[in-house]
Amino acid sequence: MSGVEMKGITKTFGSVIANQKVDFDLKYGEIHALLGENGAGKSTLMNILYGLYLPDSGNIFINGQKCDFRSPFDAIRAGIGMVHQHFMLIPGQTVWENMILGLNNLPQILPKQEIKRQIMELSEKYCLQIDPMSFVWQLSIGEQQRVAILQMLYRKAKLLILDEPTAVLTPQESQNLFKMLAFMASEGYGIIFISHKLDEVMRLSHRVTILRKGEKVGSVLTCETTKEKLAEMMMGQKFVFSIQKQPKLSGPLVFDVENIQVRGDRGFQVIRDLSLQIHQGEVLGMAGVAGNGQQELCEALSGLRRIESGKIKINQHELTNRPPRHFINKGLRYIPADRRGVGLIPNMMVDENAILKKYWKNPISKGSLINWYEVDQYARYLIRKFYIAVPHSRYPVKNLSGGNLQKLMLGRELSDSPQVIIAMHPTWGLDVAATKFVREQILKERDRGASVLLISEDIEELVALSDRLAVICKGEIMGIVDQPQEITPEVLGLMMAGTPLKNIQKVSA
Amino acid sequence: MEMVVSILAAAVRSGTPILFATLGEIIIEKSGILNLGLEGIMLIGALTGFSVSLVSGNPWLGIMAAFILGALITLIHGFISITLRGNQVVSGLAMTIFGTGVSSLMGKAFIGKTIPGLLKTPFPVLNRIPFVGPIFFNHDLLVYFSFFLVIFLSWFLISTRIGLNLRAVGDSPRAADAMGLNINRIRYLAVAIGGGIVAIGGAYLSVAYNKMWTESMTAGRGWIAVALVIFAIWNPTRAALGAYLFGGVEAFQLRLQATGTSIPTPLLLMLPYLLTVCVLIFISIGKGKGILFGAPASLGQPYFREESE
Amino acid sequence: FDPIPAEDLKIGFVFVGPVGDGGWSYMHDQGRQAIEKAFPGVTTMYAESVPEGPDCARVMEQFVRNGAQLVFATSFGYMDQVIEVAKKYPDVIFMHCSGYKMADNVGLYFGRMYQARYLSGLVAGSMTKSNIIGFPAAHPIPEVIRMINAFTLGARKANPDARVKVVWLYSWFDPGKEKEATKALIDAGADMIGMHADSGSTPQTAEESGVYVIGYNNDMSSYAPTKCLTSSVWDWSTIYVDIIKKVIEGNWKPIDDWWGMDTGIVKLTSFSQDVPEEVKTLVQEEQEKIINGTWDVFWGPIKDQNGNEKIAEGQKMSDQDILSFSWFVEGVEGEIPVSQ
Amino acid sequence: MSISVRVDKRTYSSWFLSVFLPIISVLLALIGGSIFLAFLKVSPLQAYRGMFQTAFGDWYGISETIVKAIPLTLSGIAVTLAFKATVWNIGAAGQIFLGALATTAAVRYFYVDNHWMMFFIMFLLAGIAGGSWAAIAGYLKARWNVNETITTLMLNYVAIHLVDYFIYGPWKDPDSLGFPMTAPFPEAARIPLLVGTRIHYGLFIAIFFAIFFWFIFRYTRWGYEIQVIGESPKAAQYAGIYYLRYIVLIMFISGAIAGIAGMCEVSGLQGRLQHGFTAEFGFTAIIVAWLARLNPISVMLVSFLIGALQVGGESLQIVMRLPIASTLVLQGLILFFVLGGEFFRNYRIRFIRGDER
Ligand SMILES: Nc1ncnc2c1ncn2[C@@H]1O[C@H](COP(=O)(O)OP(=O)(O)OP(=O)(O)O)[C@@H](O)[C@H]1O
Ligand SMILES: Nc1ncnc2c1ncn2[C@@H]1O[C@H](COP(=O)(O)OP(=O)(O)OP(=O)(O)O)[C@@H](O)[C@H]1O
Ligand SMILES: [Mg+2]
Ligand SMILES: [Mg+2]
Repeated sequence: MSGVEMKGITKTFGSVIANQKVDFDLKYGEIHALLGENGAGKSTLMNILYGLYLPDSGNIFINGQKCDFRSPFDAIRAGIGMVHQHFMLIPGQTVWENMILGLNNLPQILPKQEIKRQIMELSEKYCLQIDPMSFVWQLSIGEQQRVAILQMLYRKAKLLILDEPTAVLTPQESQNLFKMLAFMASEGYGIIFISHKLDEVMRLSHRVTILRKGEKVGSVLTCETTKEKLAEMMMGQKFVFSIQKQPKLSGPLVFDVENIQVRGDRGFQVIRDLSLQIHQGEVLGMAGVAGNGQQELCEALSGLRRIESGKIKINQHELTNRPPRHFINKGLRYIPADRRGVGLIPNMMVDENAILKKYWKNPISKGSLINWYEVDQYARYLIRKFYIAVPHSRYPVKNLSGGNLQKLMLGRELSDSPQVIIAMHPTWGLDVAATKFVREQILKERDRGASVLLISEDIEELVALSDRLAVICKGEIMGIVDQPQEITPEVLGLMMAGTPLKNIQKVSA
Repeated sequence: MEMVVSILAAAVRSGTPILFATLGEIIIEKSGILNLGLEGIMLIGALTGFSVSLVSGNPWLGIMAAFILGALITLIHGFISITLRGNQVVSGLAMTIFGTGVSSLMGKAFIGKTIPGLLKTPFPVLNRIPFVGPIFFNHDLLVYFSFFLVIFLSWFLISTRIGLNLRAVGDSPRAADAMGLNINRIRYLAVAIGGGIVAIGGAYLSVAYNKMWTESMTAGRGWIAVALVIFAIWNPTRAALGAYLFGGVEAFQLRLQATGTSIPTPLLLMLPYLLTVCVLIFISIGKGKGILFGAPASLGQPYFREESE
Repeated sequence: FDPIPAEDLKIGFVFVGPVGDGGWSYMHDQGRQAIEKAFPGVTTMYAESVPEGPDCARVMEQFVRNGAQLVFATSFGYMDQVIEVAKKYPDVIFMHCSGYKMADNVGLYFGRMYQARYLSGLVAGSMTKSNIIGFPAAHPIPEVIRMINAFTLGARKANPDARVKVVWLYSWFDPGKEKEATKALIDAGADMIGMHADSGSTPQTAEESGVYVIGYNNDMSSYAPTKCLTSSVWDWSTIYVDIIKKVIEGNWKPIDDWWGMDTGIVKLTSFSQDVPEEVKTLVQEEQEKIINGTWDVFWGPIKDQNGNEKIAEGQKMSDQDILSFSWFVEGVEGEIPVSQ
Repeated sequence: MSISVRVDKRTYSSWFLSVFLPIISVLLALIGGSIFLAFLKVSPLQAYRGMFQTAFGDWYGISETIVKAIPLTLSGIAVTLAFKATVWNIGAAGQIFLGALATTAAVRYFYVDNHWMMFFIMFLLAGIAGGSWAAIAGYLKARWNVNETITTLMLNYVAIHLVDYFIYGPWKDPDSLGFPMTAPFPEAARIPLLVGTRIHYGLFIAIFFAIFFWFIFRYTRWGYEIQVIGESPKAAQYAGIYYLRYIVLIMFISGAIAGIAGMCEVSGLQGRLQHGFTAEFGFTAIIVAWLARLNPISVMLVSFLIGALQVGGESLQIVMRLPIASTLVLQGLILFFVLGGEFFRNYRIRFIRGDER
């Protein structure tokens, strides 16, 4: 029996058609992957199923019963649970409070101990470690993702929607999640799974439905298809996954970081005595479990956070504790992980966001006056060069899809020949094409002569792009590998867990 | 010593109307609705409390009526903020103007009248504790009710399901909505109950504190309460401290004058305001960036489900 | 000025507070109503809560533009604007209460409230046991200072040991603050309370605290039924009726009308039963002296706060000096800010 | 077949709506108000006609409306500037007082018998005083993250008492017979008036500032930076904007404009500092700024309308013999309706027949 049946779903936002007569169904015991490029309408379709958006037309049947969801409350009652792409967690509240939000069957006076016990049990059962007492704002994005998943499980929904749950999980965590999902499917749960990682989709799902520009392209059984075919269905054309990397041309030292110490927001030392040297035309990858000081490191290296001791130099210019503007003027560009909060200003327009790093420079600004004609020209140039899909340059950035947000930010940061690029998780949430595009752009800058610090949790990405690979743990570099392609997962794992490379080599030697 | 007790007792007494208003506003703001109309709501509460007490002869009926009317009038602000998603700052200011006008207009008939009002009722047993007794337990019942409310709200916001929901709605309506909470219902409820409590603050002025009605008798206390909500970081216990601090400094200032001082009075009159700011600076230095932690993250922002952030 | 028939006469009143303040503006509004009663046909208009600033000029002008031939400006702070507007409309009569600037079409009127204050001070002085009389007062302006002085002179006449403690509120109108000020004074030993502010909060607090109180503005015994000994009150109707009569008859002249107790513009309300006979007699005697004109409150000798003789025996303070009081008489404990 | 109501966010708000909705809202408000007026037993039509005529009926009415609009415009621009940067300056009232105080100090201590010089000195001192007063809150916010809503609000009261201190004490005019007011300003310290009215040259300051800040916001780097700061402090720092310094500066300028409003009031209208030298503009300025959607040019227009409402409202008392409170009720109602009308500007209501779904 079909758990979920969606028939002829259409949804428009103003002039944007997000879903066009989409049919979709999910059976109990099935893992059904939903695929599509950024902005194809996957999240919209799922939000409709979850009662967050009301469809313009179309019907939803749960267990054969026609449902008329007015709000998530109705959907939850019908047994649907959802992990949202942009998690719906409350930063100012604790994990356990987030967990029980909206549960109606709890007594008015909350039995805290009982709830905490249940959460601990659940977290052990599914191998998703979490401290129920900590506040959500204290958690790394990966930890938040775990909370979001546990939150859904705690609700005992039978029909689960996971919108890009693995985007920010470590490979190990993803493995655990897959095991758990496979198990749950065998227990009779119905699971909808959205991901841009086709390998995951191929491994995990039973069936795949593909959307393109809001329309359903088709549904196929996973066992009857291949990664390449899926990509072709998504994009409507053949897609080559591999990227070409030129051999490294070693240049002079550009970015020199010596023995820096940095304190985090909570007052603890998060970077201890860390040094980095990046040469011209080199990508230094940095692996590590999220929350080991990467965020603070990026901020310190871009001048946004004070360093307590140590030195930062670009081309011999000392920049230690200078204001961020000096870093920018010396050619440093920073691609933060938090696109909506830091890198872009959602309420402002595309063109206004495009000039964020150069509005004070000729010809954008003449004296103190901004030349809006130039701004428009420049924004159009970025839109063209980086294939940003927007109706026009005076379009609010908050309406862009994740992929386009990232392209806009990337375009802005890479377009004026930066000396140093610090990129944190640059491909989070991007579809395969966009991911490839972003990686190519980074390599292109490297080949032009930029020094790149690439911080990521995606090992595949690190290996593909880095010339050297560093591993960070608890604010210290565990070691730098000169041949990233040759590093074994075991060594990487040990380093990420806090064993210095020296010690590993000693043992193996 | 006697002086200290008398100042502190005055602090509690004159801090109570501000405390009620602050507590009411905390409830409203916790749900994410910013309400700057306290002055107007308090005045309506004061008039309702007084007039109903006068007509019925029962002060408690007056206070009940103030609560109900305060709730109803605040729902206007609620409707504009929640359903119509209008600008909450302007709506609050309009509420102040409207409340001042309506209370003055309707109150003409009650000028110059007086009522027995709420009488001082020493709290049995507790009032005999030295020092603490005369300060806290030698007032009228509404003061004791405010103590209860402080303790109850502190507990309620943290430990109950509705309290949790309320905070969630104010912090992130989007998340709360996705978890199946009915945002609008919770917000309307918070606005009504909070508004009612604010109005009790006004009624305290006209039924217990001064047993009379005069136009604009709140004399700016609503604005003090607006500031105290932030001062208290939306925490009921700290709201009590703030309100008593404010009342206490004023009582101190007046006693300083009464015992004779050559400090010019206008400078003395600045004291409560300056001290509030100083204490706030002091706390802020201590807490660093975490100071507004506890603030409802989406305060003042209208929520529309289908709009991305 | 030509006579104006009553049925054509339009009068504007500018009030500084709400007419519902139960105090100053309320009493003036009673006077306005008395005019309507006494001269059927006369139209009166009023504007309340008009701040003592630029807005009041417009309000007065609005009255004139709406046909008023006579405008009463009932607060001191309107003074500059009265002169300004009067210059613009020379045919309109302006009457300014408690000011000191006159013009061809601007007259002044006021009442000698200090006389009643003095009498009420007699009562206070006679009946205080602690010899400390508390006095919450609105603003340190000559009018209030004059009242405190007259009150103190009365109190010390009856009881040379009596002292009057002043607490400034810097507000005409904040019942809460008045209450706390009264409490503070009682804490400081006062067993008798005078007052100069507009709400009934002070007498009410005195009643609650079991302390005697002397009211002001209007009869405060409704707020303190057992503890209000008497109140010194305004009755503006006589002077308003008189002025209107002059205007109607065409006899109006720009004079400075400062009416005394003999005209009934100020008076004491009937005494509470707690006031002993001999005190009533004392008040009676002093009142007769004042009404007969054989003596007045600010006739020497008067010493200032420091005991220096300001007004010698046999000397009388001029009206000008009385109007601009800026020092306290002996027996007052309080500070007046000084200009430099 | 059922019909359900659906609310959608408008993606584009049309020019037509932003002009006509407020008008329709005000009309609806007037209809709502007329019920209230009828309840008070006066003829609504007559009342509205009275209000209209008082505010707009002749040159005098218009001039008085402008007199009201000048300080409103200035303080409205002051808070607009701060609000654009998401700094909640609700202390325009206090800054106005400080400006007036400084103006008086200028007259007292730096008097020169020359109109232009004197104007310049007063302008400078009033701006610095109002600006510094606001900058205190700005500095505290930048340095220790002290909430500026409280500090500006509290400093309002401090400012009022500070003015009291001077006019009751040291600066009291010895010739005022002890009344709390400073000596009248000499002629050179008065802002000239347009002949036959009370409109002073502050009008030109207000118009200049409105256009100036409109230009700043729209065409300069600073306008862009202020917008970035207002939308996202984090992004501002990321872009290398000196966020903390900017907050102090913005508060300073905001306060300075309010201070200049204070100067205009005391030197243009009153001619001396006295208790009640100005009406309460602090909160009205906030209303003006929001209704104008933080656009300085609109601030000017909205100020004019609010000024008209206040001037016209006086006629309710004078002509219709209603208590002043009725004006307040009417103002409140109008604001409620205008806010309600905004809904239809931002959202679209669709009626959907059940079978479409
Ligand atoms: N709340 C909204 N308001 C307006 N338009 C929206 C909204 N949500 C989605 N859209 C539009 O709908 C389209 C589909 O968006 P959707 O989020 O469903 O894409 P997606 O397939 O989830 O993309 P991604 O892979 O990036 O997550 C987008 O192009 C966007 O313009
Ligand atoms: N408020 C909005 N108005 C118009 N379109 C929107 C709005 N919000 C989102 N969209 C559209 O929705 C689509 C995806 O939105 P969404 O927020 O789900 O991004 P996403 O691509 O899923 O995010 P990410 O890839 O960063 O995880 C985009 O194509 C965007 O155009
Ligand atoms: Mg999506
Ligand atoms: Mg995405």
